[in-house]
Amino acid sequence: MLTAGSAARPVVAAVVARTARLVLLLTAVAVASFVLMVNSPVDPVAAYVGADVASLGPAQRALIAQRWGLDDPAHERFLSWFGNLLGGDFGFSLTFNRPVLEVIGDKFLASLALMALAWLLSGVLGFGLGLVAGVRRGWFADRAITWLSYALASAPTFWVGLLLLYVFAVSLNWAPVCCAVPIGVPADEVGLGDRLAHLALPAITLSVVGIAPVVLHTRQAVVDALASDHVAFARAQGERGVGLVLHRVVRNAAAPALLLQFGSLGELFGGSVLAEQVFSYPGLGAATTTAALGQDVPLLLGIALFTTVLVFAGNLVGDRVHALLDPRSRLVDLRGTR
Amino acid sequence: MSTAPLLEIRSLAVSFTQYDRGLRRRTVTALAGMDLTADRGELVALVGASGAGKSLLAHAVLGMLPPNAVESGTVRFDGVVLDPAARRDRAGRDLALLPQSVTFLDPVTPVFRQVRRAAVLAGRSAPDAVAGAALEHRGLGPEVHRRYPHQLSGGQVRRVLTAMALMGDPALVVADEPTPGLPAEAVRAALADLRRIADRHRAVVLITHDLAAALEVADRVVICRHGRTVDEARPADFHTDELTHPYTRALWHALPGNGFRLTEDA
Amino acid sequence: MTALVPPAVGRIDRRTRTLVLLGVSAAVVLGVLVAGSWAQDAAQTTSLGERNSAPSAGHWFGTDWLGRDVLARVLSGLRMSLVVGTTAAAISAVVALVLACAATVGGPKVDAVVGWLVDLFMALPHLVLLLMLAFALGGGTDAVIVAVAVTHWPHLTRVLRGQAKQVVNSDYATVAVQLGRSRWWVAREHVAGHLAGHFLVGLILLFPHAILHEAALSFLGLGVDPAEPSTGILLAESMRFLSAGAWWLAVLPGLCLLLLVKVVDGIGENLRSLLNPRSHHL
Amino acid sequence: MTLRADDVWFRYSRKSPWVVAGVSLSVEPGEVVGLHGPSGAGKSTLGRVLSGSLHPHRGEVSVDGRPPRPGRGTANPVQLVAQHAHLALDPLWKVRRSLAETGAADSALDALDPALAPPALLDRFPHEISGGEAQRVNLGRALLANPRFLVADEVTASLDPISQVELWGLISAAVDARGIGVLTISHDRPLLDVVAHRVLDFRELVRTPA
Amino acid sequence: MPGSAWWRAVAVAAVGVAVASCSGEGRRASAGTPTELRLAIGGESEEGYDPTLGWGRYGSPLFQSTLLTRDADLQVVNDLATRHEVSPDGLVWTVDIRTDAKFTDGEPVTARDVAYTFTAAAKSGGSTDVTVLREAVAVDDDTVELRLTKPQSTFVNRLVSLGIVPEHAHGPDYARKPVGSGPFVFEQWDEGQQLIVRRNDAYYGAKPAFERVVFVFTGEDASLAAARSGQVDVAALPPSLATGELPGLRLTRVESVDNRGIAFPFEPDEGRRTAEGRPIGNDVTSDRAVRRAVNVALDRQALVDGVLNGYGRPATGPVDGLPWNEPAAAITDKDPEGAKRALEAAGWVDADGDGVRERGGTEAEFPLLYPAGDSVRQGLALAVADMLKPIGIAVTPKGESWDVIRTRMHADPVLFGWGSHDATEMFNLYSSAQAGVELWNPALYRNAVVDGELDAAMAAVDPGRAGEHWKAAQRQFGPGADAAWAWLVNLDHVYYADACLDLGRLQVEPHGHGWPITQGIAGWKWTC
Repeated sequence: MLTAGSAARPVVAAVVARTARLVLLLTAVAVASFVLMVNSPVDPVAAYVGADVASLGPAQRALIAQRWGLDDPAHERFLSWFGNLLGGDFGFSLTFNRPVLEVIGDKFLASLALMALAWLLSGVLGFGLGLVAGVRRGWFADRAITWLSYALASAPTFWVGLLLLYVFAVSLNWAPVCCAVPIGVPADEVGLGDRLAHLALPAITLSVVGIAPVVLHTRQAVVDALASDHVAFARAQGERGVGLVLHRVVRNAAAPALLLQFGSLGELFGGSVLAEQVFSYPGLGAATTTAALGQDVPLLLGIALFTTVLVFAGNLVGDRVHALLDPRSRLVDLRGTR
Repeated sequence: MSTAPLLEIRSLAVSFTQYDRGLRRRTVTALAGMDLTADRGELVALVGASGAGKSLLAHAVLGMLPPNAVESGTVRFDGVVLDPAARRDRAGRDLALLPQSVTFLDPVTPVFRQVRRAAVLAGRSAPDAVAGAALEHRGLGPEVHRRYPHQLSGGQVRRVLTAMALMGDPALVVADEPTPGLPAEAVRAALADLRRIADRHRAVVLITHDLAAALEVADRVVICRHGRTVDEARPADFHTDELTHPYTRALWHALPGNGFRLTEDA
Repeated sequence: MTALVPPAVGRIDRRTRTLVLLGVSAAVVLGVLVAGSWAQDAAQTTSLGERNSAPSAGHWFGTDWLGRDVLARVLSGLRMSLVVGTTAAAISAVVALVLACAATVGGPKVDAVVGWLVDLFMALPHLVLLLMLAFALGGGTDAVIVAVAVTHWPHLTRVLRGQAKQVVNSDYATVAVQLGRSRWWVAREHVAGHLAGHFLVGLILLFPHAILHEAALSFLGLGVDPAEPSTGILLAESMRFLSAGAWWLAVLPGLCLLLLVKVVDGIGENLRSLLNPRSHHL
Repeated sequence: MTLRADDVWFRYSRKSPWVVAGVSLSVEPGEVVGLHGPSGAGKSTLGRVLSGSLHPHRGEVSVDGRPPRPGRGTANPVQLVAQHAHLALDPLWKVRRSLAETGAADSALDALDPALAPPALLDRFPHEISGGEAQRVNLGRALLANPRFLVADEVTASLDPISQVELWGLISAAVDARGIGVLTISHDRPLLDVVAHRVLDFRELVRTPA
Repeated sequence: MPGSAWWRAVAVAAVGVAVASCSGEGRRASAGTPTELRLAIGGESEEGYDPTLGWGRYGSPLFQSTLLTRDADLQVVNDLATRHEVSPDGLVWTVDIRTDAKFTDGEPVTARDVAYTFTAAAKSGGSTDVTVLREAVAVDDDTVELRLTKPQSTFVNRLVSLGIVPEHAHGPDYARKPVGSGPFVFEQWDEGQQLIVRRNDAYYGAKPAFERVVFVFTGEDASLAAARSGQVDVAALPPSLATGELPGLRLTRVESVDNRGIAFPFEPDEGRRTAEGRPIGNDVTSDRAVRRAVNVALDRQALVDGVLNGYGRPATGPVDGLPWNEPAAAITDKDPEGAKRALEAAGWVDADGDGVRERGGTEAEFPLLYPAGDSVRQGLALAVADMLKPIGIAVTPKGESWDVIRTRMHADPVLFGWGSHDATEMFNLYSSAQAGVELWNPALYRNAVVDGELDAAMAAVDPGRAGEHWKAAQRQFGPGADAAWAWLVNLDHVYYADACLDLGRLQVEPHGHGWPITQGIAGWKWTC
């Protein structure tokens, strides 16, 4: 039997253990990514120069390499980069010509709105549909929802985005074709409606893609819950219909659904890379592509670390929320047992 | 007042379809022909080997079989034939299931809310007071109200389940395998509880595989084998060796206390 | 599925249906492979007189801006996607199998290392890791195969490791040891049999993921060689022609990719339901 | 030739409490010893320690002065049969293959006592046979390994009374014919009183943890 | 972006699409002459707007002004400078600047700022190459001396393209808050989306007709969609998308030297390799007869019509349309029969009847490499292969990454694209001094006469003399003589522009579609 007092110490220990794990993880990610980046056969200077290759001579290229510190041996570059990292300095983005942390901060703010909206949409819709499918298991609604989920799971994110773009922006002209703000409007005149209008299609794209796993897992959780002993007992007491779902199923199904939803931040971010590319939405996802295509090693490393923390934090929050909803799981590291 | 027994089950059969590895379909006949009656004030034990589908009988009586199950036979309640839907309607009020395992409580809802919900379903007014009283009556004070099922001891769980099952003052209580894994004293206590329920003018059907324990509390014992009722006897018949059916006799003599032997006709 | 709907509705036996579906799906995949290689030349043939034409009897999927037949390009693109997906999934699955076996047989230390590796790879968003790997390997088809393979083993490893551990800790494995059988014998005779099904299903279910990720990478411009386009490249190209009204360049290849992924996914799910009927979603 | 446990201590990890604490007992050949105790008391753990699949932290278990261990290709002289019969059979293997795991030749299998494994049973999968049949196969497999001792842990707890009698008949026959010693673990005192020569109470064997 | 706004945004997400339907309205509906110009011509400079890092190297730097500029005929005229003069040894460029120019922060533009700008650009590792500069010295307030390490007549292009930055305001965040003396003032930059600039009312030159100009950084497709719906006034688009007229929009074609051509490896294959281990030489293309035959056989107009959708011109050399182009170097093409005769004469015959000629055991076949992601080059390569097949030369087009192309370019023909207002490029492509440097002279072309002319052109102090040498070189390496390259086409840069917008006379644009059109932006105006 657990009481609050006895639980406190393990919680502290768990937090310490988690933090240690995160630090270890980040170190590993940093080292591994750096090794990968440095060994890339692609010449970053050539990528930076791009089409200007006609007008730049070897002397200028040497200057560029020098400015980026590409002359130093790899291990020195890593040590200085890693040292700066410990001091909170993520380095300097080459393509954006500003500190990595600033780039990430700026771009992430834009992505945050997109991801949060999509996350909520897919969570709420997915849970609702999964609930319906699970309760109506085997009936038409279930089959339709399940089929749709499988179809969505098989559809490439960017293609869904392309279709939406074609239908709603190009053909119907209902939504803007690009960007996060209307064209030519100074920042202080951009209204909430404008932002939402520009957010709508990318967010829908992103949520459409994330919805399938939520639906299917919720459905399974509902089916499991409905087959469980406690629902049998509730039925034996005359509980049925909406009451059964509300009182005996929702909470049981919500815990795994939330855990999944919080654990899906990584996928969500991956999706945002593609959605932002399709809709020219200037967020962190688009910056990731730019960094990868432009050989911007410091930015790419920064994004890798940042998203690792993001995913880690998502899982952590998910575990906490799960524990709130499902008292049995408290103090148990779910990730290890799943 | 009809003279028919409160519960009368005739030739109840249940089968359903299952798939094996490789998706080979097989139709599993879980119950092949069960006959059972129980009247108010009576505790009837249904005894058979484990895995013989006895639990399905409980679910069938309450109309809660899974959708892929096919049911045949008749179930009469107070002399009226009830189809599964009608039985479902009466579940919780006239018919109650009394399980004994912690898994029958919702793991993510505090105990009091579950009991209170049972009171609401039973149509009781002032469900808060009723629920509190029902727990109090079984020796469970406010300190357990906010606990989750996994924080209760086995005995507490049993009392909570009983409080919920009896909330609607049912005429019939079906107790499903209440004793496996319990130490002897606990088995005795659980069965004594059931006896008391029967003594309060309710019909109790006790589903168990423990013949010896059942004999101590039951008014009648129904023996089933391979999903079919084969015999019905009174506890006294066992002790005086007046058993007529060979399987019942074999079962009795196979018990360690009664010779631990195989009768030739088993 | 049958078990859950009222049995009064007459229908074909689920096993027969599953087997038929499996056969049809396999035939479709095979067909795409064959048709894809057959269409490779046609996919490259320019016909400057028939540029940007909408779907017609002559060109079912229309033509692109160089007058190339889109159907031929889609087929050869799908073949490319399949080849990349298959190779990546196979590498990934083998890595998963090796790691899972090492974790099971190699003792707690190896097990901890494998577990940590799995965590490490799962902590990074898939696409970021993919981008970094594709970048680090310098792009191109081989790089995509490696990148997709490297990012897809952790999940299957986890499944296989769990399964292998379950077998190793099972009563019958304990009995085998008590009967004088070595750990390797148990692994070979007991564990292998139980893993085979999961491995096969896991391998096939990796395909769709691999195909989708390949397409995503190619779409972003870090993927396979645009000269030998996979479906992702076709879709990326099509993006430039959306406003010009050339919907067939985007809609039809995407639809075909979706169908292919769905078919391969169906093979995996059907196989899984054959091996373990209860885990099936429907 | 005695199965002995001398002051055996066992726990699952450093942090968990002792499950088996200072237990000493012995089983002679041809003897059936009952071990009685409530569920969850650690009887099964003791059974696994005695059969050598768990190693005691302190004290020792011995047969003929040596700890019972399976050798390279030779079976453990102490074999264990546990409660859940189906769990001890690989679900993908036919019964014949499970029995052959002992190293017994096909001819030996066909010559096996039909009461243990009727020929018709040999070519079935575990899920195609009943619990009683599965437990008889388990017993047959243990006997094929020619053990000196048998640990029978709640072997009939999941069986109906008739199957229980049948299985114990087979065990007694083996005890009589081969002179093997049996330690039988159960929570069912009446059963132990019938099948065992002497009955030990687990609670009395365990010392209060130091 | 305040955080709370976002949460409110989330809360009313449902109305998003509805609102969206209103915001997509075109703006031409509103009456009156717009005071704002919106351009979707790409070209966002992700690293900001610092000329010393390369900003403004194509077209106008907007915020900054340059010493010199090129008019519509590409003739060099003064801008910030009032006079410039080159010392007889070509090593010192003396520039006088006007005294009435002010930076937008009110400070005057002085010779010190000019000297500072050139010095900073020479040292910065950016995309502008001023490494030839030894030092820049402000002689007095309005005179600056640029001292070079070697004579370079093309240094004038630095004076044309390098925007002058204020020494006092050129800090680390300059690129994001540029201050200059150009026609426009920086207002707002939504990275990845748009750049908004305002007219500089204190500008010393002719003031633009628009109060504000918005540059939208969308993809080609989105640009077209925006133009269609009237959200932008000018949109750059690839020829493949220029499918016809759109209501209210004029399809504007701008000629360019954005050319595409094939570099033929000049050396025979003798198994040699460069220091980096790259293979050298090709036994087919090292034969001048083959190179000439290819040049003669190609139907360049067909390439323009087919691959470029008609938006382009056949290329006669690397500098079509520029002042130093030599028209006399051109030849008549689309002559497969002539090509066949030339090949026969050189001993290339198809003896085995497989459709491919051979000579001395060498088949007349070669791969043609192009960067795999470039669809225009892919189209050209495929079409070239189709055209050369009838004359018995087998070409296999192969898309590769630049990394692969770099290692193969001395041994396999590569389809390159060049085109610059800076004649240095021609020097780089043909001088043996630049053989194998960067991507320059990838074919390792070597001709002493050409080298002599090119060196003379670079060293010339007088622009007219330089032009004569540039032309002489072209006659030597052109298709009628060495045929070192086979130039295929010059792309037209295609824009949709509002029918009411007068873009004035446009320059022949260099390589790089989009931004160069801004060269004359200060002179654009509405006509209706």
